[in-house]
Amino acid sequence: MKLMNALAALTLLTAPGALYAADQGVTDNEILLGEVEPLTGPPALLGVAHNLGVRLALAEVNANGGIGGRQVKLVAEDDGYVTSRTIQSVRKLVGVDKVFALTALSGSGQALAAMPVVKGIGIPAMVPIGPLPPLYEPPNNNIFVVGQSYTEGMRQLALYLAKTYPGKKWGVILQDDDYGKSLATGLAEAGKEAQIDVVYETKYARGQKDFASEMLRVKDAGVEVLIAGGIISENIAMVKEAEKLGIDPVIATFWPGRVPEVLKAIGPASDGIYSVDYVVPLQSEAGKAFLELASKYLTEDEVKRVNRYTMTGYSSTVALLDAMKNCAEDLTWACTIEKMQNDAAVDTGVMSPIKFGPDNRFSNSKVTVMRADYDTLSYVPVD
Amino acid sequence: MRSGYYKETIARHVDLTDALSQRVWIAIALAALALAPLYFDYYGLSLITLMAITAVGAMGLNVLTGWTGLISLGQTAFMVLGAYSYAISTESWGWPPLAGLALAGIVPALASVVVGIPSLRLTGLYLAITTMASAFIVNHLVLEFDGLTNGSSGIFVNRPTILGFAFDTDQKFYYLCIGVALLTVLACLNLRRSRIGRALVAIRDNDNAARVMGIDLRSYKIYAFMTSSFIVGISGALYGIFLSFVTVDGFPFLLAIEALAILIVGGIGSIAGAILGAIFLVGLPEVTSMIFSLLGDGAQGLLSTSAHEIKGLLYGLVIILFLRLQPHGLMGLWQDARRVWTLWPLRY
Amino acid sequence: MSYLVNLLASGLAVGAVYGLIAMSFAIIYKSTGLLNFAQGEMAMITAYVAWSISTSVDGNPFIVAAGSILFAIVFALAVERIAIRPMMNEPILSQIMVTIGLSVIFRSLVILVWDGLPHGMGIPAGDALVTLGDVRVRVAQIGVILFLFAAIVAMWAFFRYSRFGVAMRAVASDDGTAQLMGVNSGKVQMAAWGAAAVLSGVAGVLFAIGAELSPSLYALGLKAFPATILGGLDAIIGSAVGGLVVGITENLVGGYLSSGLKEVAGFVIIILILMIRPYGLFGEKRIERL
Amino acid sequence: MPDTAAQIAATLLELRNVQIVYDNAVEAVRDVSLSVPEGSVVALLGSNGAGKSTLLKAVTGSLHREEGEIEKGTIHYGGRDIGHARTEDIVRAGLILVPEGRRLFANLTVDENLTMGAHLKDTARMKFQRDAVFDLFPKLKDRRHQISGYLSGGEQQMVAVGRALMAEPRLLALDEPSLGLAPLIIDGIYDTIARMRRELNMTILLVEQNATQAMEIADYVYIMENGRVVLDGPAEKTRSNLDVQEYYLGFSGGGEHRKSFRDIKHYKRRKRWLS
Amino acid sequence: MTRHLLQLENVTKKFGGISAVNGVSLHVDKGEIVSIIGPNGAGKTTLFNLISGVLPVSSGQISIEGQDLARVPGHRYAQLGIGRTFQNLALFKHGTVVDNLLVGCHWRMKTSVLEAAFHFGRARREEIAFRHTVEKIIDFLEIEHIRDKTVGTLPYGLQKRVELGRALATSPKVLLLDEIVAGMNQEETEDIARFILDTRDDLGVSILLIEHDMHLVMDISDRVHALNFGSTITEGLPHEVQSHAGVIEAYLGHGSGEGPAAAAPIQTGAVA
Repeated sequence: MKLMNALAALTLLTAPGALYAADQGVTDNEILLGEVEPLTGPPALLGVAHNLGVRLALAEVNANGGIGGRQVKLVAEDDGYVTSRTIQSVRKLVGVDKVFALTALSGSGQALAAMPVVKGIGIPAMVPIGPLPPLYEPPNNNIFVVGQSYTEGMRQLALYLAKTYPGKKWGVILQDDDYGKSLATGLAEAGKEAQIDVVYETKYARGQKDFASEMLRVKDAGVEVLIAGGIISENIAMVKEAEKLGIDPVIATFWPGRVPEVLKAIGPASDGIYSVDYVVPLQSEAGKAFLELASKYLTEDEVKRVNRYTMTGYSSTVALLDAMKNCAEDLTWACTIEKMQNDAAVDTGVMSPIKFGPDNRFSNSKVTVMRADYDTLSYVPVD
Repeated sequence: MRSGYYKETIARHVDLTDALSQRVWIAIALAALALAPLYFDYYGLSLITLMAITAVGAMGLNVLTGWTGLISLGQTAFMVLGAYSYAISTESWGWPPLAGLALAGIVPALASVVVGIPSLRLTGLYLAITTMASAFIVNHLVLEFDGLTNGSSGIFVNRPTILGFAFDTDQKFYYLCIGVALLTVLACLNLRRSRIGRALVAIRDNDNAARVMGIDLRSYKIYAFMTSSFIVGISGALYGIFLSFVTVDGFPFLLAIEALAILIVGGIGSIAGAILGAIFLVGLPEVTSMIFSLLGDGAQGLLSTSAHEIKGLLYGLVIILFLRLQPHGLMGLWQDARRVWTLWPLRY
Repeated sequence: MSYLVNLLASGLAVGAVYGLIAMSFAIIYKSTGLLNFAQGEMAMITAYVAWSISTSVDGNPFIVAAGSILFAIVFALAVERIAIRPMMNEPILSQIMVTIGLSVIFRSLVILVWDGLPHGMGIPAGDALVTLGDVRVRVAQIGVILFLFAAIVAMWAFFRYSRFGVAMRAVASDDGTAQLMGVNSGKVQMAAWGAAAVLSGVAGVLFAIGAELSPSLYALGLKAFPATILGGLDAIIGSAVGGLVVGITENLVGGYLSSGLKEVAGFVIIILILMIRPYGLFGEKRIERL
Repeated sequence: MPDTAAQIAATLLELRNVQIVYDNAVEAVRDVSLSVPEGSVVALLGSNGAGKSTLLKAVTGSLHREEGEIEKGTIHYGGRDIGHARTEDIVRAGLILVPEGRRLFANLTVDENLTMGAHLKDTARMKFQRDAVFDLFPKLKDRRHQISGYLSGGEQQMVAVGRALMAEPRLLALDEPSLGLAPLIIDGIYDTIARMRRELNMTILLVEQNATQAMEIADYVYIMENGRVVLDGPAEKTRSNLDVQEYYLGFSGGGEHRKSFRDIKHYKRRKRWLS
Repeated sequence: MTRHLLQLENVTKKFGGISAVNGVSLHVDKGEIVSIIGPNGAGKTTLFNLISGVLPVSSGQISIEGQDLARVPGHRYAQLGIGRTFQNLALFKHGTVVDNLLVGCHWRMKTSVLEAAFHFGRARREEIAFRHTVEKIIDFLEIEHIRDKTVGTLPYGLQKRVELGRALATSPKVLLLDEIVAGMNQEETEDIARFILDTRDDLGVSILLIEHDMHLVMDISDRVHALNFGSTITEGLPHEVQSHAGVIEAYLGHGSGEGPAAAAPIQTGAVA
């Protein structure tokens, strides 16, 4: 094995371009894909669900004969949401496991950090979580971003709220990172198109658990529309504080926390909370169909862990597999990238059809504003 | 069996080593490091690079915690400052990377004075928690001054070109890191055997006696902070280059704890211990993964649900078992091994 | 005025949580010289167990209380016996490293045994709202404040008047000699771990009832560090006070200055205080054994 | 050494061929036999590092704390083998050690320190003993609520002895009670030892550096060097040993007078009994 | 007025409200051995802490060779010629004997951080030069055989000797020895006594001694200074002090009687 490595290294020295054979990860009867995900710690909530989505897509394609007769397999690396480990994991997947393509690059900050490495390698990579503009503006040849930016989602949510609740006082609580910044940008953009009167705005440090003082200020400022820009726990804390203080503003949250568990944890106070997303709610017709598909290929325990990230993971992987399928025997990076770029839109039913273009590496999926229904622990589109 | 080398002059006593066998071993180690890119794949090489960077940081912490006995949980703050100093100076201001690297040492060294002065009267865990506090405060400041630091978005960092030599590939960057690590080893060894190193250790062992010997406790504690932070800052810059991206997220609090773990696992106060500890702790997750992949497809199936938690569990367990069974750290293990080796087959 | 009163009330509520965990740090530190970095994780696990109990008994608060306290004690004793006792004669830094190793294990364990999702505790009695003049608080928050004050009184009386309390102080002062008096330092260590687990466990459970249960609950331990340092590592009651100070300061900073500063407020205070009193507000000089 | 059956029956503490090893490697005590008859004062003399303290640790069951181990030999106390007993049980059986350097609980009051001495007694017994100690050292009663760390050296020594008496010792072991104390206080300590023996009929094992005074009070003397007992005998007889006079008592050439330190020569030939 | 080598005038040290040292005046001349005796808690060690710069004085004046030490920071006392040993061992126990002695040479070495890090120029020259200095002290104290041993592993008596060596390495003019023979048997005490006399006779270092061993004090001291409650009882030639009624009452005793208790808090500021 060591000898092989040494030989490989020697070839590399003589012909540097040959390091990553374009068809690495592809054998006669198998194709290997890889991904980096937070599978430990609190962010595992999204990592594990996403991973299920990818595996669902693979199971489906394998059940239908695989790609050109080859079964597709997945290697998942855990980065625990730690940037340095994301990059190490990418290097390992490409260098040691020799995967053909990457189905995820962990969260937004992690993907951003890994971008130069992934770009340098040239391996086709999907980014279905945390689609930040720097990932696709300017477009990177081999990096495909599926979904919608927080900025655009926020813009549409804000416009909807401004229209539905005109002339109200707004409060905004955001996280002190990229995510919060994107939301702020979206809100500012919406502010150009509609009348938004922000009376209270603050940033909290990530990991904060106690939101008593923030919500007191919300109350003090007479906020009527509150943008709760937390990820998951923070939103729960904010809504519970509002309940405690006896205030009842219109509360809007964002998709990372759009999971039934959040509604359950908040309790009845969660009824009527707004959210926005680019995948369908699980309780919709399309969502139920998706669950049915999931229960066909996943275990019962796993189906319980399905959430919106399963849909994004599934959809982006289906798009990737589609392109690979279209390459047929010419299963190379170049071909896959070319097909991803030029093929027709891929529709998985759980989000708007995924389509890229020559100068576009962003699916720019359509978002829907929705509202929580505590009785069914679900979200219902509002229009 | 080696029977020792007689020293004929006092000057020989002052040398780092005059033993032929030791020199041979050093030469072999250097050659192995130089040839490593031939034997390791892309990933393996980046792992060694990471070990080298970590070892630099650990040696830096060792100056403060190992030698001077000042426990710090806040050296990540200086890694952050080093990384940002480098990133801002080279990427935003267009400084040459060498100057950026120098700044990556100098800025943390100066900042450490600010942390060090209030800490002069503190000892033990009080100091540990206070340094931890400064780490949190530094992170907060970095996010606050987003005009300079680009806030939470971070700064992309390119591979440097130093003295006309471009460290643009992973292999070349590997050599850079190994070079810096060797330089650090040498500097630390020299420092340790100088009046300054002795003064720091004297402060650790008995501060009152040290003062009576004419050692200015305040200055030397600040020296220790500065030297440590200088080295740690450099490792921060290298780490930033390694990640090609600098954000505060890249330097979580966990890193500070791991750094301390490296020293303890390696054998506190020893330079070789810091290096061995770095290799051990950076390699540990790889080894646990390997064990998992050896378990085959059954374990692979678990992958998305619980295997990673088990991995975290294993990681904690290895550290605990290590401390339990080998309390003197890897250096202790090494010395035991050497004793067995030199005495073999004549035990007792 | 109502604004300030509300800020103080919520500061008190969260400060009491910090205070209880800080007391746990101090109890273990005082009797064994060890800083238990896994205290926050142990509180989190107790909260998870309380949740499991709660879901099977429909949120009956008394069964949950009894069950989780019992668990906290048994769990702490097991941890002490298995992981800490064998390290008793090792350098203190190695012992601390072991607790750090434990914290890594416990965090994984929570997700392994339960899951990574946020949950409500499902204890309506604790979640209920009470109006006291201008202030609305949850029963659990009143509970945590009352429990803190009860703990302060109990600890004070215990260490002052009970012979075992005196023995614990003696072990803290010089454990070798205490053993020569026939004190079983293992028992002392067990008592310390047990008491610490109850205090931090109750804090964790009550906090989770008022807020939510999630695998990041351990971060409460991190917030309790400044509290215990502020009061003095070896000052059990001082640590409780430190917790209240940190909690109230955080809320005042968040309420009048900025949220960003709120999270570092505790750390800024300890740096300021330690510059004046290097052993915390109530700590004893030269107790440090490192 | 007398070794008849009757003698052994009256022996409270009996060490036989004890060998103690630290860390599985360092031999601290080699083949030591020693006996303390009921009601007597036995002095164990020797320089630093001779193994005296190690021996005391073995007797009080606290060797394991420093990774020490009794490799060979037996320790009997009151007819019972205590070689591997726990400190707690040894204390309960009445073998009490006053450690070197007094080792008071500095942050605790005098009262609390005394209470600690009776840790294994019930409260009524504790109070009774405390009164007895206050009778012996009336001064401590006045200072009972003071923090012991702030007492003077002599008072601290009283607390240390008083604390040991709280446990109602059958055998009181004193480790270097005179170390670092002023002559007047040392006199006081030896006075107290004499009284304890006289009035309480206590058995005492005295480990000392200060040979002169220890020999005056002791019935029987052991001298240790390098982990071995090199000389033992009744105090009278030992005192007249010329080597003991020169190397432990500071008399020169069998003379009646102490030699002056000014007259000590360099490179004098050192006498060693063994090794 | 003659200029003494070391002179204390009305030196007072207060802890809180209590005077641990109260208006003590004493002096040491070149080539003298002066002893300080007194009950435990009389303030002897506190006095040493004041003279060696570990603690600042509350009032009064300490001077060496006429230079007032009032404004001199503690770590500079060594440079002015004050060396000391501690009551309890205060060695750097993880270092070798040579390391410990080299620390003693610290203030005489001038190497800067940069020079040290690269071990060039002055760094190397100094290391070699002071190794010679250290070897001389090793020779003087007859500790050649333990030169490279870790200090913490040595027997107590040898550690004391190393501590004496470390104090000598600071090149003192006056050496403060705090209960250096405490816990030593007759033979070890004799060795140390010889080294003390040699230090004075061969190296010309004056010595200030705190000691409870009256035989040693009376034998080798030129003058004796008796303290109680932080104040001077008497001062004079050994036999004068020995027969002074106040000293007998407070310290020496008549060979019997329960010891009176000194009320001053003991060793609050002492080096433990």
